[in-house]
Order: sequence, then structure tokens, then C-alpha cells
Amino acid sequence: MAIIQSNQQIAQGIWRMAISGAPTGRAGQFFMLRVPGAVNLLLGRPISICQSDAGTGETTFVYQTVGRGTAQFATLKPGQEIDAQGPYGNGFSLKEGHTVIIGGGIGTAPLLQLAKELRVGDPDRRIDVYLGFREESYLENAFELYADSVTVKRGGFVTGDVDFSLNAQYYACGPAPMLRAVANAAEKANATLFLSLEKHMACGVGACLGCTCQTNGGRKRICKDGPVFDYREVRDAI
Amino acid sequence: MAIIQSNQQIAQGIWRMAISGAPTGRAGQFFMLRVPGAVNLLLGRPISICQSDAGTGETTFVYQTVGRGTAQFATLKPGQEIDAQGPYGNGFSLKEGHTVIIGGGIGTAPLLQLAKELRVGDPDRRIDVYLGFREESYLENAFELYADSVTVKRGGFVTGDVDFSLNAQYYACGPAPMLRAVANAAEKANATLFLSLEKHMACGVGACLGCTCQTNGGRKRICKDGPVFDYREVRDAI
Amino acid sequence: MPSSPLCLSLCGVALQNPVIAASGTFGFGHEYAEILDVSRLGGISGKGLTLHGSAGNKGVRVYETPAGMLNSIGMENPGVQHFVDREAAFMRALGPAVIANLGGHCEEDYLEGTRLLNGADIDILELNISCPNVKAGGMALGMLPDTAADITRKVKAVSRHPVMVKLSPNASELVRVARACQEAGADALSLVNTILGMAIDVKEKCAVFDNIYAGLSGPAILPIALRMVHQVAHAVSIPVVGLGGIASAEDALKFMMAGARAVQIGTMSFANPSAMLEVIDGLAGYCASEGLSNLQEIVGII
Amino acid sequence: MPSSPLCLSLCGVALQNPVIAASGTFGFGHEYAEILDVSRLGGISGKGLTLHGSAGNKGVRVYETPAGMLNSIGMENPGVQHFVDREAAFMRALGPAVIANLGGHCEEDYLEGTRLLNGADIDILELNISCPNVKAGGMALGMLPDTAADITRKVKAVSRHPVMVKLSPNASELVRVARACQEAGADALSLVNTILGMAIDVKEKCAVFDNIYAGLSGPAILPIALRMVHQVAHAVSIPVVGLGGIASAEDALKFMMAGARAVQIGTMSFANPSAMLEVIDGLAGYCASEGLSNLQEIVGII
Ligand SMILES: Cc1cc2nc3c(=O)[nH]c(=O)nc-3n(C[C@H](O)[C@H](O)[C@H](O)COP(=O)(O)OP(=O)(O)OC[C@H]3O[C@@H](n4cnc5c(N)ncnc54)[C@H](O)[C@@H]3O)c2cc1C
Ligand SMILES: Cc1cc2nc3c(=O)[nH]c(=O)nc-3n(C[C@H](O)[C@H](O)[C@H](O)COP(=O)(O)OP(=O)(O)OC[C@H]3O[C@@H](n4cnc5c(N)ncnc54)[C@H](O)[C@@H]3O)c2cc1C
Ligand SMILES: Cc1cc2nc3c(=O)[nH]c(=O)nc-3n(C[C@H](O)[C@H](O)[C@H](O)COP(=O)(O)O)c2cc1C
Ligand SMILES: Cc1cc2nc3c(=O)[nH]c(=O)nc-3n(C[C@H](O)[C@H](O)[C@H](O)COP(=O)(O)O)c2cc1C
Ligand code: FES
Ligand code: FES
Repeated sequence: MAIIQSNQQIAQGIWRMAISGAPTGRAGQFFMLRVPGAVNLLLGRPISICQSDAGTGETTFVYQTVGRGTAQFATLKPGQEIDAQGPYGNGFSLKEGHTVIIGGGIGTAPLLQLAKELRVGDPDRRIDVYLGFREESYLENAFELYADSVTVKRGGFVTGDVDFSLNAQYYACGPAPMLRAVANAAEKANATLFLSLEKHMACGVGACLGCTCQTNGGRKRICKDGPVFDYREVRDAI
Repeated sequence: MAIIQSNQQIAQGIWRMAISGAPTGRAGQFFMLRVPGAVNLLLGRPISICQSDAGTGETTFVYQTVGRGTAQFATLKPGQEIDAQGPYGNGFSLKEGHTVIIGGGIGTAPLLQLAKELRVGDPDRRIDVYLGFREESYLENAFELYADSVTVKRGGFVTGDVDFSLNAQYYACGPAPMLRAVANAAEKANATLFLSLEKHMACGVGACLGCTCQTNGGRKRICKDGPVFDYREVRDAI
Repeated sequence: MPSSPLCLSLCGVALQNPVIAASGTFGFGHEYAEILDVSRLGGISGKGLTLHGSAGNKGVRVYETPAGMLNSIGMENPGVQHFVDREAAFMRALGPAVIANLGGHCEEDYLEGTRLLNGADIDILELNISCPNVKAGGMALGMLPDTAADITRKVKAVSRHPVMVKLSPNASELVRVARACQEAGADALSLVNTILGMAIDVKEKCAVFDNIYAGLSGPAILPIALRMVHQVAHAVSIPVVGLGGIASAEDALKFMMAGARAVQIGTMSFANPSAMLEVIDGLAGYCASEGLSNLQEIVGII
Repeated sequence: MPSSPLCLSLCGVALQNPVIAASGTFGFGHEYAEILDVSRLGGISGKGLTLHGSAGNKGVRVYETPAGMLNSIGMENPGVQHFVDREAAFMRALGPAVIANLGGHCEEDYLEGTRLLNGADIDILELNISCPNVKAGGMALGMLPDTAADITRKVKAVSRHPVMVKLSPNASELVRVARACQEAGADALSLVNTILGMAIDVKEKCAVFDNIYAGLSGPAILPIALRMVHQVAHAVSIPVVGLGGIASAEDALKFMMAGARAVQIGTMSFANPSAMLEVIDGLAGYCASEGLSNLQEIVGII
């Protein structure tokens, strides 16, 4: 059982929670978080690793309160136990060279650990980050630790600002309309793009088939075969 | 919504919880306690007032962890909210003169407030308290503040020690076998005896008929018409 | 009130809002009147009555389950005549629409009970052919289309009040039962009553309830009840009143979108006595934020 | 192992304990094998198979409800032949008894699927005539005694493996369906599959699932499932395997006391992947503390 180290609101409806005692994971992986004993809130909720520190053993999540489960997370206090099953999922595969990261809203969360791993992997590569928020922004300062540039847009998609014709790989996470826009732009420019997808999950490990999507490599489970996919594979699923 | 002021284990499996922000009640009344938002633990749990302090506005409960509901109470921390509906029930009617109080196990809890009210009502009356516990005892020191004598027995019913031929009124709360023994003894001696009864409850206010019992005054609801009854009325119900 | 977005007409009876206290969970209104403003409710369905009254079942009667509860009250009630003489006028004085819930052990009981209720100032007769906790009659009548239609027709012939038939989720072919009741003249349908369930005390190695089986209610059954209300509301043209596990205004809206003109709330009142008032406030807020002139606009939109 | 108090025989198959992973909640064992010691389980019932495989349903497929969940997977599966060629041997290597769960859209599919499974090294064929999430076939066959008996008889005639028929809690007359399956030669019965339910997204004003209705599982349904297992176990003489919302050893004991020789666990594995192992440990502890030489002694004592 993991222990909550901190749990604070960082923007309207957005919380950051740090836990210890869970195995550390890689960028793009997620945990199924659940308050132990809560038969009522039966299933775990998939929440991405926002920061994973192998040194301290702490994992940080950033989550938005949208329903019963995440609202319950927001009531948890440091010292309380939380059941963190994981890390699950494939995670981002780290490519070399110039990298462009595109996040929308809470989809920004898993990209921070990605930026960190990319920077640690190669201190010299160029990393450009584009973040879009409907209203209040968050996490942009944290990105500045790892990125060469951070562009933040409030009140709209940041997608329009991104140049997809660079000799770079692109990573994106965010709401479905944003992912579709990014995929369209990448297709036109024939760019390399990885998307992190979301779907309602029950098991998180690939056993229930609650989260499968059609890919051009057949049906895949977002929790187990994803959540990160090459955008070409999942054009029909977003 | 009431606020938890303290919540501590005072003996093996026995906890004392103090709350503020609930209306104060009388000896023998109870509250339906419920952790707000817990759809899983759906119903309130009836817990008697152990101490009610109109001055500080605090109400204290002493409860035994026997199942899911009481186990959940034991996890609550000071500062947390608890839904305390009540006070419900008729409470003990306070008679004059010499009084004998008989408690068994967790049935001791509501009797402390009774002893206090009796003492406050008449500083000069005689109050004898008999408490029986299967193993560890608790609350006996608190009774000593109000009682002239406190007799504690571990590992058996204290009933055998009580003289029912006194010119006194008797109050008892405890497990059913103890209540039956007390009622039998009182009947032989033609004593005045009031019992506090228990039954599974859903509403606590008399609306669901989950807790009715047969009395010789017709069917009565333990939550609303009781929980305190003259033992003659409820011979068939215990 | 006529312009309140919550008001509606149910079998010709004007309700100030669609939130009704479910039978057996609200007594005849006395108890909650002491702790709530019950005048704000749309209606109150009183404790289920039988002709001669009943002491109900022995042993444990209520038992909590995950997000629900089982009950085996067994229709403890003071009898129809007592209700007519002593309770009806009190219920009327509370304000909300008065619904008398009538159960029975045989046809003659139902008909005689209906005749007696003709002498009471009530708005709607809720015909309970779905109580799982009595041995003879009760649920048995509601299990098959023919028997349900038969008792409905006979009660309708006798009753001077509109008749709302309360259906059992345990019925083999619920939709056929519903249609049969409509054809037999029912003015409205309410569903669901409790679902037959069981509890076992592992320590004592015995069934928790003397009757072995008991009725399940509360949020646990909401998805099942919602499905049944949707099925029935799409199969009949008379008004449907939906219930089963409603805990919030959002839950009430689910039942209304599925086709229920009004809702009843039972178990959640035990957990939270102000649940019904919170639902009413929530529904009013919904009308305001959605700009609905009347909440009935959303009934059956799914 | 022969002297372990948890061991039992089910349709002639030796199980090291009565805890079986429920179909559709455990894949074919791969996924949980990565995080659990699945060799400790009594058995694994694989994902429901159809003759030609299926992509399953579109849209939202899982949705949480109070103490339960709805699913509308729609039998996504790789087909029987794929199972025979690629999965059966892997499942065998895991250790627990291997149960293949077979669904279908028509009689011919079931029979051809059964023939193909004759070529696989499995222990029990679980005949799924109770899936509520496929349009044709599936649950339809399990709803009536005659159709259930008919498909059972035909599958039995073809199968070289013992046949355990999985019953639907949505069947009109469950007990008659159970008896009919027994008479048709079923070697065992498992129940319950999911209960038909519904969810509505109030914000979007639409049903959550493309199919409108979906299957309810988890602790919410335990009291209903327990009642049904008790009813069926008292009506048949073949072994009954109980499931529906089991979350703890205590829950498993309830089903066994009600008459189930073994249990299956589904939804709770999602919430807590070690749930089944905890149940096994709990049952072993129970035998020790009650001094039982074999847990089967308590089967059906209520
Ligand atoms: C791989 C993955 C990683 C995620 N990472 C994050 C993250 O880092 N931070 C974050 O805030 N959110 C993240 N999410 C989304 C998060 O899981 C959902 O917001 C959460 O499950 C909602 O739970 P709830 O009980 O609060 O909402 P509910 O009341 O259950 O539903 C509210 C809304 O959330 C959506 N939702 C509900 N359950 C799920 C589910 N299991 N998966 C996806 N959507 C769901 C519903 O569509 C609904 O609109 C991630 C989802 C996935 C699949
Ligand atoms: C008027 C009244 C006053 C009470 N005062 C106290 C008190 O001051 N301190 C205290 O520790 N206990 C008191 N009880 C008993 C207490 O209500 C139960 O122990 C508690 O409800 C058990 O809840 P649970 O969820 O922990 O147990 P569960 O898991 O629900 O059940 C465990 C055991 O508790 C019994 N039980 C369950 N629910 C109830 C219920 N609603 N009423 C009675 N018994 C039940 C069951 O028979 C079972 O054996 C009182 C009961 C009543 C009726
Ligand atoms: C304690 C209790 C007693 C009930 N008594 C009756 C009754 O007398 N007549 C009746 O028609 N329904 C009775 N019911 C059923 C409820 O009216 C309602 O149909 C059911 O509980 C589902 O709604 P809920 O989940 O909101 O409680 C009773 C339910 C409970 C919990
Ligand atoms: C996601 C999911 C998929 C399921 N798929 C199948 C299936 O393919 N075949 C089958 O017979 N039952 C299937 N079921 C039903 C379960 O095997 C089980 O009967 C039901 O969930 C009740 O048990 P539980 O409450 O322990 O989950 C499925 C259940 C779930 C939740
Ligand atoms: S969530 Fe179960 S397969 Fe992905
Ligand atoms: S608990 Fe409902 S009447 Fe007493």
C-alpha cells in the first residue's frame, strides 16, 4: 500500500498528489489509484505518472476532479494509504534528437515526466513544449526545467502554433479533438507523432477488454498495448 | 455536519469519539452516525450518547468495532466531518431516590450519561453501579465521578451481585442474555427496572419499522418509542 | 405554483414537484415531519396497508449490503380502517399529494381495502402487487400478466381514486405485466419495488432473515431499476413513476430521461433524511441552468 | 494436495481450491500472470469465445455504478480456433483447472465451437447462454427452459469435456431453466452472469452505452446472486458454482453455505488484483479455525 506524501490543489479543480511506496515507472505509464476498502468506489482510476523519482521513490500525479473518484482523491490527506496498482502501460518510447511536446489541459500531466526523461537522456537535444489550457494554466514552470522553449496558450488549442515540418519527433496528449487536429497536421507534414490515448478502464492490465480500440494492427487494448501509440496506427480510434 | 474532536481507542476494540456541532441530547438517546458521502456504508449506525456536555456542546460516544460501519468510524481523524442525525429516541426517564445501574460490555456506554444526569439532578441520592465485561473493562473511572459505588466484574455477568430487593429503581443496558437475567431477577423481587434495547435500525426515526418489537402495549418501535422501556412491557422482546 | 418548472400532473392530480416519498420508507409522514419540511415534497406514499393490518415479520428486518439494504418488514401496518380514520387527514394536512399504498393477501382483501379507501381523502391509490416479503398474495399477484391485469381491473372497478399499480422487478416478464395493467385500466405505473435477495450470517451459519429471502433496495439496484423503467416507459402510454436507488438530483434526472414522469425516493431518506429536499433543490437548479420552462420536457428523451 | 481442506472435485475434475477466475475478467490468464501467482487459483475460466471471434461493441464499454459496474464488452474475442491453437496450452501451463467459456449467435456456432474445443486440452466447457451484451443468441438461449435444455443437450452430445452451463439472472424462471439444463445432461451449473442494467449520462442526455443496456456485476448484485444460487442449488442435484459480487472469503463462504460447491470471482479482481488469492487464504484460515477437514462440509448447510 502506498502512502500519500502530499495532496494539494494547484489550479482550479487541478490537484497534485505525491505518493511513496509504489514502484517507480516511466513516462507515459499510469497507475490504477484506489482508496483501499472503498467498495463503493469500486474500480481504480487510471492516472498517469507526472513525475517519478527513483531516488526518493516518490511518484507524483496531477489530476483533475471530474467525478466521484477524483473528487474522493481530493479529500485524501498526507499519511493516508492509497492503493496504487502499477505502473501499467507501455509508456513513451524515447527517440533521439529534436523533440516537440504538445499537451492540452490535464493531458499535460504525463508529458512532464517525458520531458524530464528526454532531457536526462540527452542534455543537448532541443525540446520545445506547447501547452494549451481552457482557462488557468499549470505545470508550465516545471516544464521550463527541462525544455528549451515552453509556449502556453489559454482559451484555445495550442496546435495551430506548432510547426510539424521540423526534423523532429512529436508527442501529444490531450482531449480527443486536439489529438485529431494534431494527427491531421502530422499526416500532412508526414511527421513522426506519438499519441497517448484514454478510454474508460476497469482492470488496467489488459484482462477485461473494456478499453480496446481499432488500430490498423488489429484491436488493441489502450491500457496494455498503449496508452501510447504511433498516430498512424490509431487514426480510426481518436 | 458535526466535526470530530477526538477519536481514540480506550480498550481492545473499544473507541471513544467526541464530536461538536451536533445538538445535545439526554441519557438513553442516540445518534445515527454516518460518514458523509459513503454510499457504500449506506445507513447510519445507531450509537448512544455516552456523555453530552451542553456547555462545550460536545457529545461523546463509546463504540465497539464489530463490523464495517464501526470499523470505518475507527479510521476517522479529528477535524473530519461526520453526519450525526439525532438525538433520537426517548431516553431514560429520571426517577427520584436510590438508583442501581447495571451495564454489560458496550451497554455500559449510555449509562454514564445517565449516572451524570441522576447525580446532577440530586447530589444526595445513592447511585450504585455494576459493570460486567467479558475481558478488559473501561469507563469505570468515569462512573466513579458520579456513583457512590462502582462494582466491576470481568469474565462474566455482574447480575448475580445485584440485590433487587432494595427500595430503588434499576436501569440496565447490555447483551440480551444479561437483560433477560436482570428482568427475571427484577420480576421475582417486583422491582422497578428500565431497559435500553437494541435492534438493527435503518431510519432511526420510526419510519421504516425495521426495529419494532412486541410489547404488551402493542408493537413498538425501539428507535422512536424506545430504546428505553419498562421491563414489564418488553418481556417478550428480549 | 402553476408556473413552477417542477410542477406536473399525475393521473389528474397536481403535484408541486415530481419527488414522492416511497411507500414503507416514510411511515405516514409523522416522523419525518418532525425533522424536515415535508410540505415541500411532491407527494407521500404511505406505509403499505393491508385490510386487517399485520404485525409483520419476526427476526432481523433490515440489513445493510454494499450500497444497498435488504428489508423483510413483512407489511407491518395498522390496517386500512385505522388509516382511513386516523392517518389520512393528517397526511392531507401535510400538503403533498396523498398516496395510499394497498397490499393484500387475496383478491377480496384488496377489493375490501379499496372500498374502505374510497371513504378517505386521498389522491392516488398505489396498488402494491409487488411486496416480496409476505407469503401469500403480495408479489405473487404481480408476477404474471394475467393475475396483475385481473386484480387491476377489479380494483379499478371499485376505486373512486386513480390507481397506480406498483410493479415488481422480480416479475418474469415485466413489460408484459406493465402492458397488461395498462389494458386493465391502470392510471399509472410505479416501479420498482425491491428485488428479491438474500443475506447469510457466516458466523452463525444461518440466513439473516427468518423468511430467508428479503427485498433489496438502495443505490446498488439503480442500474437495474433504470433499465426496467426505460423498458416499461417505452412500452406503455400511461405515466410511469420511477424509483430504485435514487440518491441525488442527477439520479432523478436519469429516471425522468428514461421515461418517468415522477420519481420516488425510499432508502436514501434513511441514510440522509434531507435527501428528497436536496433532490428537489437540485431539480429546480437544473431547470434554471438548462432554461427549461417545465422539467417534464426531458421526460423520456432517451 | 489430496488432503488439503480446500480441494474438491467438480464434474470429475480435481480443483486445488474452489476459487475460479470468472470468464471475461481474466483474459486467458496472461495478464494477471504477470502480477500474481495465478498457479494458486482453483481454476480459470477464459474470456468468452465465439466461433468466428468478434470485435465486440463500440463506444463506452465499462462504467462504474455504486458498488458495481456495468459492462458492454460484447464478447470481443479471437475465436475458438485461435484459442485452441494459441491459448489453451498456455492456460494449461499455468496450473489451475482450465475452463473454456463458449458463447455463440446460433446453435450451429455453439456446436461447431464445441467440436473445435474437443481438440483442446481443457478441463471443463462452460456453456455461456447468458451474455446480455450480444444481440442474437447469447442470453436469448438461456432465457427459457426449453431453449436452454435444447442447446445443452446438443452440446453435451458433441462435447468430450464436462459441460457447465452458465445461467442468466435475467431468465424468467431461473429455477426451471436450471432444472431443464440438468435434465438435458449438464454436468454443472454456474450462476450468475451479469444482470441487465442501464446507465444514463445526464450531461450528454444520452445512454452511456451504444447498446443502451449493459451487464451489472460486482458487490452490488451479491444479495441477488446469493438468493439465486440458493434457489438453484436447492432445486438441482448437479454441482453449482456461485458467483456475483464476491469480494472476500466471507462472501465466498456465503455462496458455499447457500449451496455452491465452488465460486468464481470477476469484478473484484479489477478493483484488487489479489482479491482471489486473499479469498483462498481466507478460506484456508476458515477451515483451520473451524476445524474442517474439508471445506465442502459447509456446502449447502443453509
Ligand atoms: C491511461 C490514462 C491516464 C490518465 N491520466 C490522467 C491523469 O494523469 N490525470 C487526470 O486527471 N486524469 C487522467 N486520466 C483520466 C482519469 O482516469 C479520469 O478522469 C477518471 O477516471 C475519472 O474518474 P471519476 O470517478 O472522477 O469520474 P467519473 O465520475 O467516473 O466520470 C467522470 C468523467 O470521467 C470520464 N472517465 C470515467 N472513468 C474513466 C476512466 N476509467 N478512464 C477514462 N475516463 C474516464 C468519464 O468519461 C466522465 O466524463 C487518465 C485516463 C487514462 C485512461
Ligand atoms: C439504540 C442503539 C444504541 C446503540 N449504542 C451503541 C453504543 O453506544 N456503542 C456501540 O458500540 N454500539 C451501540 N449500538 C450497536 C451498534 O449500533 C452496532 O454495533 C453497529 O450498528 C454495528 O455496525 P457495523 O457496521 O460495525 O456492524 P455490521 O457489520 O453491520 O454488523 C456487525 C454486528 O452488529 C450488529 N448490528 C448491525 N447493525 C446494527 C444495528 N443497526 N443495530 C444494532 N445492531 C446492529 C449485527 O447484528 C452484527 O452482529 C447501539 C444500537 C442501538 C440500536
Ligand atoms: C424498509 C422498507 C419498507 C418498504 N415497505 C414497502 C411497502 O410497504 N409498500 C411498498 O409498495 N413498497 C415498500 N418498500 C419498497 C420501496 O417503496 C421502494 O419500492 C424500494 O425500496 C426501492 O426504492 P429505493 O431504492 O429508493 O428504496 C419498502 C422498502 C423498504 C426499504
Ligand atoms: C468486463 C466483463 C466481461 C465479462 N465477460 C464475460 C464473458 O465473456 N463470458 C461470461 O460468461 N461472462 C462474462 N462476464 C460475467 C462474469 O463472468 C460474471 O458472471 C459476472 O461479472 C458476475 O460476477 P462478478 O460480480 O464477480 O464480476 C463478464 C463480466 C465482466 C465484468
Ligand atoms: S482496462 Fe481492462 S483491458 Fe484495458
Ligand atoms: S429504525 Fe426505522 S422504525 Fe426504527
